[in-house]
Amino acid sequence: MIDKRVASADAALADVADGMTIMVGGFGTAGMPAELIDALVRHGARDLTIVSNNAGNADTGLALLLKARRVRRIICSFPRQTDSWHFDKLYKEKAIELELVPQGNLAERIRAAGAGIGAFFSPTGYATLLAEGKETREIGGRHYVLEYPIHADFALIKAERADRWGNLTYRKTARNFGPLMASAARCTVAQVRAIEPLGALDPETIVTPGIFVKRLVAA
Amino acid sequence: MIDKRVASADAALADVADGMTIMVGGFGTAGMPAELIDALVRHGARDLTIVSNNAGNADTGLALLLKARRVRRIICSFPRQTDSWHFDKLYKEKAIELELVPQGNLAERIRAAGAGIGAFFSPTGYATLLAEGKETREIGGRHYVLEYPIHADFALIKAERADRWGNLTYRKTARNFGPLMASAARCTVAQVRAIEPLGALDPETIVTPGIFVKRLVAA
Amino acid sequence: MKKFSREEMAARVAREFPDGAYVNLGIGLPTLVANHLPLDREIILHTENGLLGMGPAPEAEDVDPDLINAGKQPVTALPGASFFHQADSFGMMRGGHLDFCVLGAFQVSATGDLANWHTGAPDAIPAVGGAMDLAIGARNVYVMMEHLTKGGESKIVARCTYPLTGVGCVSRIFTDLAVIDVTPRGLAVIDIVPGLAFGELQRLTGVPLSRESLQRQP
Amino acid sequence: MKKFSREEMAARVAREFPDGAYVNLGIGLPTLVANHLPLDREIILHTENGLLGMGPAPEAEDVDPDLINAGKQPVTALPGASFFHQADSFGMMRGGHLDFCVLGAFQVSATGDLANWHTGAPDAIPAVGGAMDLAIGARNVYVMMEHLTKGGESKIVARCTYPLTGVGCVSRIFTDLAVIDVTPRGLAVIDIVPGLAFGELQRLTGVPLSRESLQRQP
Repeated sequence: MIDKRVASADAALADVADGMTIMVGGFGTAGMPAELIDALVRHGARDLTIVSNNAGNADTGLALLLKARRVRRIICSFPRQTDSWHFDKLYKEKAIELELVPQGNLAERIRAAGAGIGAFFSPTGYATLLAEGKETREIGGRHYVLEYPIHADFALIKAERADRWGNLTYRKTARNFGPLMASAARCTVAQVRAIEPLGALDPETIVTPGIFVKRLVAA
Repeated sequence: MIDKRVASADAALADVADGMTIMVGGFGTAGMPAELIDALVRHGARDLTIVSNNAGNADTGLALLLKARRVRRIICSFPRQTDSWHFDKLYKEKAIELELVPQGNLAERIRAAGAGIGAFFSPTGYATLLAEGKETREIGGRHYVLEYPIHADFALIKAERADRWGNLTYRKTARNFGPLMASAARCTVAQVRAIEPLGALDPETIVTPGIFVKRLVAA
Repeated sequence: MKKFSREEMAARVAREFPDGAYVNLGIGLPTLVANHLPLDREIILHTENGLLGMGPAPEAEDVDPDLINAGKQPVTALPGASFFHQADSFGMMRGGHLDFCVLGAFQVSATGDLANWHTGAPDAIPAVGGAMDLAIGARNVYVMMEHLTKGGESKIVARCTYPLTGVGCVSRIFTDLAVIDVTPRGLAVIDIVPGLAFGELQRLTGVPLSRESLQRQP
Repeated sequence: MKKFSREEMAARVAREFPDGAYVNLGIGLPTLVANHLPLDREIILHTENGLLGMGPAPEAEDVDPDLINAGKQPVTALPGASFFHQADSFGMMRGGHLDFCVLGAFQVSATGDLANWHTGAPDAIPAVGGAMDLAIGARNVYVMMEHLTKGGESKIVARCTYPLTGVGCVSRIFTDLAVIDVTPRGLAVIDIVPGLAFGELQRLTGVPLSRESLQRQP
């Protein structure tokens, strides 16, 4: 019998290892898997590459992981926020590597990893600093930049309802990166509000089919 | 006030013109917009390029459009079926041009058009007849073929429920190509079972947001 | 001469949208536009974090941390709204489905280049978000900004000195002094603040302006 | 020697899937595998037209034209099923999320090339569907086919003469005579129909076979 439920966030992340690439869902705090990030801080893995739209807020979540200097490199679109002081400090000390990616390219690169696309031509960022050194091509009179997929070892996401097969629904704008990251990691862990009996989720409304999810933590 | 409802399938297709590219949803008959195809046959437009997974069944729908010799070219993945005699006849007479595309590449090329992607590297079809003459590239040890988007003038799709903004839900495996084609055409016409008051569709369950839909026909 | 206020600028932008337009309002000044949308038209607001049909800010007791805009402020969802993930949301932009976006800017060039994401200062912490996607994605890219920097220099320039967000992407510029179209033949002033002579606007602006399309506002 | 029947072949394939496996069964012979899935394991079937958690064919009165498989036959959806569009469905394959697919074949080469979509005959009407996507997408690509053509020629060949579906993609071949792994060192027989000597299997098959991994079936 398939049962993707795991007893705790710590158990779900037990096999995270130093040097891994870890995707973290959320746009600001909406969709941010706070319990899983806290478990990742407790886990102690170092030298991580984090893929996330933002770089942590105040003294919570991802910001604490940064503060603990566990992150070697971050791939994100909007690290600077009014309360991103831990990131700001590391960045100014050159104690963290930043790959800044336009938000739509970030989303599409994560999707490409999940969908087995080798690379794609995006018009976003053409002739800007963020496309420097990248291959470009004119197609049908429009200029494009070649972008590559972003794969991960783990994806930590937050969803709303789940069943033991790992099917997920999301809530409002907390959906954001969750469904994409779920598809792009070898091991996707979802923190969910409720785990329902199999069959309780309407199959028309499932946003992430269970095939993309390895572990579920109720939180 | 936005109201995408149109009185009839014929009215919805009034501005179709000779030579246009028209996407037609459906996998077999599931999701096939029969009323819209019938209206297209009545319309009389000729020299069409049709983009559709199949090439018509028996003496219905797309098969009748082919029989009437309105289609110059068809882009599809699976034209041959036990009851595709109208396509078979035209093909053997060389009276129709066929671009055969693996089903996943067909889906992804339609999505790419809708999402503004200039081209993408797909592993599907590498070193096969269907990739002959196409650009290839090795990325990370895997071989890929460069595939281009497929845009259309019209997309004719079938959905389940709608509201006057054009938001759509689908039913079971009839969803298939509908959400993709809706995004890839200048003018998407959806045939729907029911048009509900605005707000009646749960925003979490809308599969095609109304931004992709221009006209609705209840059928 | 009294400059257009921020609210006047926002009202001026809001008048541009026809019934049924799909519009994305950028962070900062452009968010004010939402308060001025004409009540007799349905304008559908997109927020790139995954919502079409965004409504106004909620009452304090209705704030929902899962329902926010791209500026991470609480919003509401109107009847007819839909939620979607980030790839779908940015596909909407990149694929040319949005009719308008309205963005703030540091600089706009005479050819419609936009600089609005980064000062380029060596110690600045860069952040781009959806700016580059919006710049190249919407069918009409409107910029709202003050005409002059605090130091009195024109933010409309021959060539952007700040790092670019997008090339040749801006179609219309709304400032506190004027409304200016970016055309293949250069910048065309279509509106000007009452009491400001065209010659003075030209003097304040770094690059040649045309007055051919200029209509005094009512 | 009595060849494996179609049902025996299907049962043999079905035994391979561990609990929780995600499996796509191709059109034709592979669909029989669904009837033999072990009852003590949950195997989740994918059908590329947009369903995970496919169940068996419905009773005649429950047939739903909107609920079909890739062969366009009516099916059911199990509790836990989900529906999705074609880009998501093929992303599942291409992205390597399916554990197994089972396909029919005209020919398989000694290096795992697959030919199953087109005879290449000049008057044949080609159709490919999802075959090429499945061939390169699933983590394990299993082929089910008769060992010999009607004319008695081996369908396992040094080099496919029919147009290819995918290159080096097949991992295991189930025929009515044997089960054969495609390995970097060549074809390794792991099972053989009772009463057929290895030497005879080798004689019938076009290309060198190894017997090192061969275990008599119980």
